[in-house]
Amino acid sequence: MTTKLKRLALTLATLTASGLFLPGAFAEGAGDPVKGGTLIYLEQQAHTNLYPPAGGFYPNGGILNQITDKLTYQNPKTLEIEPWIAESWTVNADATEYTFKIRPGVTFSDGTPLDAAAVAKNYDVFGLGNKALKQPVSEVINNYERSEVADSQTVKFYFKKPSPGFLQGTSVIGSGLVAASTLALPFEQLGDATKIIGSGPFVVDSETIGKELNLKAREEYAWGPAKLDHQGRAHLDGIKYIITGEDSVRIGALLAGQADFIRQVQAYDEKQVEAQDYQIYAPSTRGVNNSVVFRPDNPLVADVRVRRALLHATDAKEIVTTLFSANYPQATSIIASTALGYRDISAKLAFDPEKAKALLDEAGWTVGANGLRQKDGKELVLTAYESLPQPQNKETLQLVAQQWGKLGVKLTVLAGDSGSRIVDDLDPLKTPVSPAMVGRADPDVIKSQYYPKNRDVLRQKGGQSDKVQSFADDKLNGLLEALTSEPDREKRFAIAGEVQDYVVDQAYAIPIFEEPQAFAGAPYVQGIAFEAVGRPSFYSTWLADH
Amino acid sequence: MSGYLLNRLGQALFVLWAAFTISFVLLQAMPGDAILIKFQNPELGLNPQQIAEIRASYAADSAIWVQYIQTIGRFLTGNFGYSVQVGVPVSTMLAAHLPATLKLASLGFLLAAVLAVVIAFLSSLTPFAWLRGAIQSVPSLFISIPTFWLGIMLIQIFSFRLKLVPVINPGPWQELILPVITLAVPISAPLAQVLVRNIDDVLTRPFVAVARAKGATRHWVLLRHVAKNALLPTLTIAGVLFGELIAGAVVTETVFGLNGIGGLTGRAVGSQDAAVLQAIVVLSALAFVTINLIVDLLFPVLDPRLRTKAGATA
Amino acid sequence: MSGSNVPHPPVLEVENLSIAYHDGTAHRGVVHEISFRIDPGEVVALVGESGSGKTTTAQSIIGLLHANGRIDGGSIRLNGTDISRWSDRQLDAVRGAKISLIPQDPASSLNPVKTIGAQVGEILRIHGVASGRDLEAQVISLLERVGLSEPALRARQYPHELSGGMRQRVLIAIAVALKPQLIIADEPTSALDVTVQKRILDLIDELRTEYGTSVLLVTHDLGVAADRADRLVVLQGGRVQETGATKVVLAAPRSAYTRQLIADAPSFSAVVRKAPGTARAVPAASDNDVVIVDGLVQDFVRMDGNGKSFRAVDDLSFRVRRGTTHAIVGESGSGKTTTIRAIVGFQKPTAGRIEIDGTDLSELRGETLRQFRRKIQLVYQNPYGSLDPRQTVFDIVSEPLLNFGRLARPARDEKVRAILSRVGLPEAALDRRPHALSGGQRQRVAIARALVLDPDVVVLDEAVSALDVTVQARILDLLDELQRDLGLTYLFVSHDLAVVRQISDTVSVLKDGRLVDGGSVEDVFERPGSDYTRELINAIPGQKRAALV
Amino acid sequence: MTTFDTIHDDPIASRHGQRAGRRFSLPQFIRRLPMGLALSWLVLAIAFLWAVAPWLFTSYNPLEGVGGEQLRRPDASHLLGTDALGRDLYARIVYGAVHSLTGAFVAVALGLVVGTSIGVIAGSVRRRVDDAIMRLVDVLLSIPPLMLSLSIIILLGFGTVNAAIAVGVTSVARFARLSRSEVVRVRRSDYVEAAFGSGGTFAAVLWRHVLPNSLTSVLAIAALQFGSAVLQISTLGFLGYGAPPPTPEWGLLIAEGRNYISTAWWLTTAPGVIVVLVVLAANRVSQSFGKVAA
Repeated sequence: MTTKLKRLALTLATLTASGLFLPGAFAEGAGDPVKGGTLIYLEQQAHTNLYPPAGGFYPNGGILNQITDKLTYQNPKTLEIEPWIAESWTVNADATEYTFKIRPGVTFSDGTPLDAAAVAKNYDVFGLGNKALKQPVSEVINNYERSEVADSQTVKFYFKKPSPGFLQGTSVIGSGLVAASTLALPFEQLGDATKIIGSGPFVVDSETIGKELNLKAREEYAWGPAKLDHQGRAHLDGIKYIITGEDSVRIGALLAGQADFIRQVQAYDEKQVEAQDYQIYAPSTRGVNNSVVFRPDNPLVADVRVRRALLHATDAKEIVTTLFSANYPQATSIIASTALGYRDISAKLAFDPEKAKALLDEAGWTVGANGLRQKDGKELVLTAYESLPQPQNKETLQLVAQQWGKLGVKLTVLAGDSGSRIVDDLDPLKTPVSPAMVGRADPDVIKSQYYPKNRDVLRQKGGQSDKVQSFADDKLNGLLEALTSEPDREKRFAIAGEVQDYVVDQAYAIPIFEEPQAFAGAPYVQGIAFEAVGRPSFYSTWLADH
Repeated sequence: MSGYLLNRLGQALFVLWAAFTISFVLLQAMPGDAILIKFQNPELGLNPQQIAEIRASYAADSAIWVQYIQTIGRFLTGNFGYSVQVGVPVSTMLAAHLPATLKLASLGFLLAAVLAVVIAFLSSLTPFAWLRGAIQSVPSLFISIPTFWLGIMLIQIFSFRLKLVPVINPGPWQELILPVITLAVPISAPLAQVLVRNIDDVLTRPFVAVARAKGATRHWVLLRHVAKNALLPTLTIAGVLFGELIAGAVVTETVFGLNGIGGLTGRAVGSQDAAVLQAIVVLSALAFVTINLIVDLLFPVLDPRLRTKAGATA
Repeated sequence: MSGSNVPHPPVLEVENLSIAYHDGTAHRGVVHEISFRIDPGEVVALVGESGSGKTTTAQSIIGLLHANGRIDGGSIRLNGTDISRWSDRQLDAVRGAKISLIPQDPASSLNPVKTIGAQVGEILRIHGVASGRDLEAQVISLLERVGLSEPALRARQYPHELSGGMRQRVLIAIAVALKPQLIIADEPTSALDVTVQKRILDLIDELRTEYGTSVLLVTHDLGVAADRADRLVVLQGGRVQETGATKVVLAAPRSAYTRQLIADAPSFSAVVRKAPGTARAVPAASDNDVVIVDGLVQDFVRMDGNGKSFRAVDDLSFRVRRGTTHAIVGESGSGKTTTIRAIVGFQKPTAGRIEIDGTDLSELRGETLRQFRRKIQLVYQNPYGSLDPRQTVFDIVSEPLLNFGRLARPARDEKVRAILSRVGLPEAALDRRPHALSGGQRQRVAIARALVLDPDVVVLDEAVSALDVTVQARILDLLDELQRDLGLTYLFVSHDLAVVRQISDTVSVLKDGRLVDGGSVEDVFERPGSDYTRELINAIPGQKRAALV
Repeated sequence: MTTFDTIHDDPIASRHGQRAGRRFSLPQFIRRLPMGLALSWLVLAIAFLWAVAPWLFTSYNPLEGVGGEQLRRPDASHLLGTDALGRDLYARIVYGAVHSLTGAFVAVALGLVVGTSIGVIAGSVRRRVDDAIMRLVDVLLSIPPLMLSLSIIILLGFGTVNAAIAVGVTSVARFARLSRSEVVRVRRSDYVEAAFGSGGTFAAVLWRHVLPNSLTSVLAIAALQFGSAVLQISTLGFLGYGAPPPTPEWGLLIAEGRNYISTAWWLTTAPGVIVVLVVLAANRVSQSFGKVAA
């Protein structure tokens, strides 16, 4: 790396870390925004379903973020919640009642008004689901009870228990507002993008399933987030999403001038992108870090000393320096340093092979003749499936396996088909170890990750899997419930810190790095913005002369 | 003749049914299913009960033989069902994906045939043994290259380095140039090998010597006597090549991001989208039996020996 | 017809011609300094057995040697010009126009996917003689000239729609189309039935006379050469053994090889191998009949699917007395092969009765049929195809013994060695494979395999037809000897009446599946009972020589 | 035709002329340049040695990388450079030989044994059973081979041997068809009839004559199929169905290296060239086998 590059990368890292990705942050010196043009955007995977709560999947979110608006806007820099479709709001003291004042004059692209009734309908579905239409409950909404339309511009939501995360929840992609006609469709038909009617700055023009999606700007759009500089319709005339699965083709096409903007740039490609004065964008996902989690229901990892040994045997720094770049900071907690409620517990995560060995010895796992640790005739052989959406996950796991191997612990990395992976992943006996991450700029994200009724990464009894024999951690679950229902912000953050300590003390997870979403854009692409967890927003984007 | 046709149709129906059944059994036996793959997604946060309900709503919880009967019934009425993964009717998907594959496969096959003919004829026309050896090694080289690797290399060289053909957002014919080459190269190899062998074989037949004795030049003999005789038996491998064409299409479409049946197959296998896969199997089995039937019916048209029965005596 | 003292220069003059085949580094001379000439209007026969170099010589004259063949020395002068070093391009103008070819095998010498008319017309088109309507008319008149009925129809037909004789006529039409000075006829009738053979040779003679063309007749059949050629060139091992006017050579052969050839040619042979007095009388039904065929009918279902059957053998009856030779004679399609396949139990007759040594074949199935096979053994026409190329001679001959597995290994070995020496094969041949044997040796192995089970009846299906005359004669001697020593009964299937006459006691003449003549050989040959038999006898080549001598 | 065969042709011309003349101009080429064949054998021999004794060829560990050494260009210390984990690529290729070659071997063996058995049975039995078997083979051919492979991998689980089985199954139909037609051809020959005529039982004739004579060309195809199996296994790797990491299987190396094509071209090119060389060598050697058999 040349010094110039190093400096650039450092700057970028700082920018990312401090959440400086503002609309127009890179527009400096490029003159006034130019109107018109179509942005060619290369996406790695086809979208699966555009039911807004399914927007957590990046390809889905990348589209939903352009065609839907949210009640509120989370400022990616300050992470403060700002007005958008809701002009103002009030929350009662124990966070069980939320009242939103809806901005007048907003319409869906089919012409129907986006008023209080429409918002209520959206949240009734997101909060309660619709069994008949197979629409599931949104993971960002907790304890939802009902809605109430006070007048055409006022809507009120009631919660069974305090739901302090709800306000932030209204700003995420999963809470994009869609027209009644869209909500009336059964879940499986929501794969068809042309049926998704939102109120956003772009509308779906045409779609070739699995290959291409064309968005066009909505001329009458005049209800962007109130505090943005840019108001009115989008600068671009349209966006063309092209599914390009091959990493090398995406990056090559960008650098050859055939595309303007691409998602999923691997760390090893960053150098050549920057060498040609192209731009790497690596917004943080601000959620749970890229980690390796254990399923303590499996007797091999039921002992906290074994888990802790493996935590200390994992050299996150080596992984980051070998495989990644400055855009991928080494983890200092189970959540990103840019996430709300973050607590620096890097001291507990230190790489310490000697300690690891001692812990394993103490737990009764001794090195056998073949170099593997064993106890009661069983060898310490663990299995994990690679996670395809995570950057270089196969390589990451192989490095972890190498590191653990030095202690006499074997980690088998599997690259199964989706069916086997999902079935085996539900069974702690088959997959005692699993890579995990999730992004959302609210402490609720920790609950999303660990709570048995949500993602249940630890596989607790009564959670996602019926294969679990006995493991359940009531203390953890209690903390998580408290985290999502504590209305007081400071107290919530304190609980969040407690959870982070607890998870690492129990060594349920080995955090490795803070995962960004890596994009790359041509130099003439200006005004790229990202929502709080790294989905691009092309509302303010424009193409300079080139 | 009509009896023959009926017999062939019966066989074709059997092949269709058996292909359907085998694929049904295979799909049922796979771990997990489309519903699990789609809905056991942490983003959706569905609990096992909800997933069970969804499974019930797809009628995917009934006994296997009931599903089998139902699926056959649906297929017979032309209803291929719904894709669980994408959420659109399978027939819509097929209609959207078929044209690209048909274009790719037919052009790929055409180019492969042209390549094969050129290789075969060049090798028999060339007067130098070393050059002939070199030309005849080309098919071996062609089948030694992994298709996906060839595709990626072509993109790197012709699109990204030389900037001759765009792969992103190309024109309707531009987008086919590199994929067609990629597909044609491995297909042309066996064709060329068979053709070279046939030509060499035909060249040893006495009628070639007779034609030469008439004063015909090598070119004349090759074009007017050898060509047709050598090409005819090549038709018989059409059925086998069809399978290779499909396999090639899966890889080619995946590399180039083309929106065809091949890419669809790859994705559908990944998500175990049973309805889609069943439809593809039936479709490809249908194409297979049709191609073989056409080849068999075409033979008598092209080869006079099969047209009429043994004629005069003495 | 002799052209020995014609003042014209010869059409073709071959002088000290040597040809070798090169295969990588290997180099094998096949023609060694041969010389001969052909005068205008003359027929010269190149006579020799396999390996004599006669076909190679013919190929070199028309410039169509195999790619690895090379002329190492000498000259080929056409009208005084040496063409042996000419390029392909130069030769293209000569071929077809000045020298043309009548090939050996009419079945494969026409392009199966082109019409007759196109193939005849092609030679006119190549040399720019005619085109369009004119060409069509010329084609039809040519086809008419070579004696094809309905020439316009023939022109539109494809080769497979014509019989072998008709196809050879088409090839002759092509050869004479441009009235060349020299026609090379390479075994032009070897693949044809005797009656057809005679008509074709007559046609060539007729056209030659009409156009004044010279002919180089390449043949293995001394009889054919004797009937048709003005002069003979006898080749052996790539060297000229003898050359001279036909009647001189035949009457007073100078070389030992020619004498041997003449002696062995069945058509010339006055030798009757049968000892006089053995079963020469017409056999009446007797207890001693080992083969009884009674009312044999064999139908085949046609493969084209219309379900109609066709009758290959129709109500055939004959009897063979133990220890005699019965010949079944007929041309292709006469049903002779079908008959013997039923007799050896390879196919079930549609009707009729076959009894071998008192066993009725219709009652045999499975194991009883297998046991029955010890009584009757078949020797095939083609010794190349009837021996498994992967087995050694020992394996081949001992296999029947293994099948009936009664003998212990040493006894088996001894028996195999004994039978091999009986058929005249050296000990050294035991562990060779068929490809390392000559044609005659192979047929000896096949005979040994047939005899090793001590059968009563041996069926010989054209068993000597594919062999060179000198080899054929040795095998016939062997068969004769074996019959006398072992008391075998032979069923001898052949198209070659000359051979049949030599070795048979009784004969059945078949035509289109029916018996047209039968009885003792003497009766049938001296007093043929049907026109067809008479025609067959008249078609035997070599009769001109008989007249000469 | 019951009369003369073509035996009257000059034997040397027919034995050498026709064959060497046109039909086998490639071997002629090789014979003149025996280097081609020699090189092919050399390539195969090296690949074989890599498979049995990889440690003789490299001192690097193929499975464990060195931190900080990742994505090194080819140079004196790393002949073919290193991969993203700092593992020596040359070492990975050498140690991968055993996986790739056994994979291809298992694939071919499966197709050969199962396919040939089916084909031999079909070719030997009565017509009706033969028809039924061949229809089933048609069915196998009519299912897209890649889909069949993927389904089987999903059923059996990922791994070198399972991938080999998945690839092998798709060649069953091909071997079945070929061996059947060969058996039918051989069964029509005079020597098989002669064997029955001399009292051979069905099983004896099948074992002594039909099998040995029909399997020659089947074996020649098997050698060809070997190269094709290496490629198919690599295609599975490309589609994400390859052996689990860190197995250095060749196909997987090509497939995984492709992502680095613009930054570390050697990662996909080096194993690609190795595969091409081995497949070419296998083809060349199989051709020379075919010649000897013919």
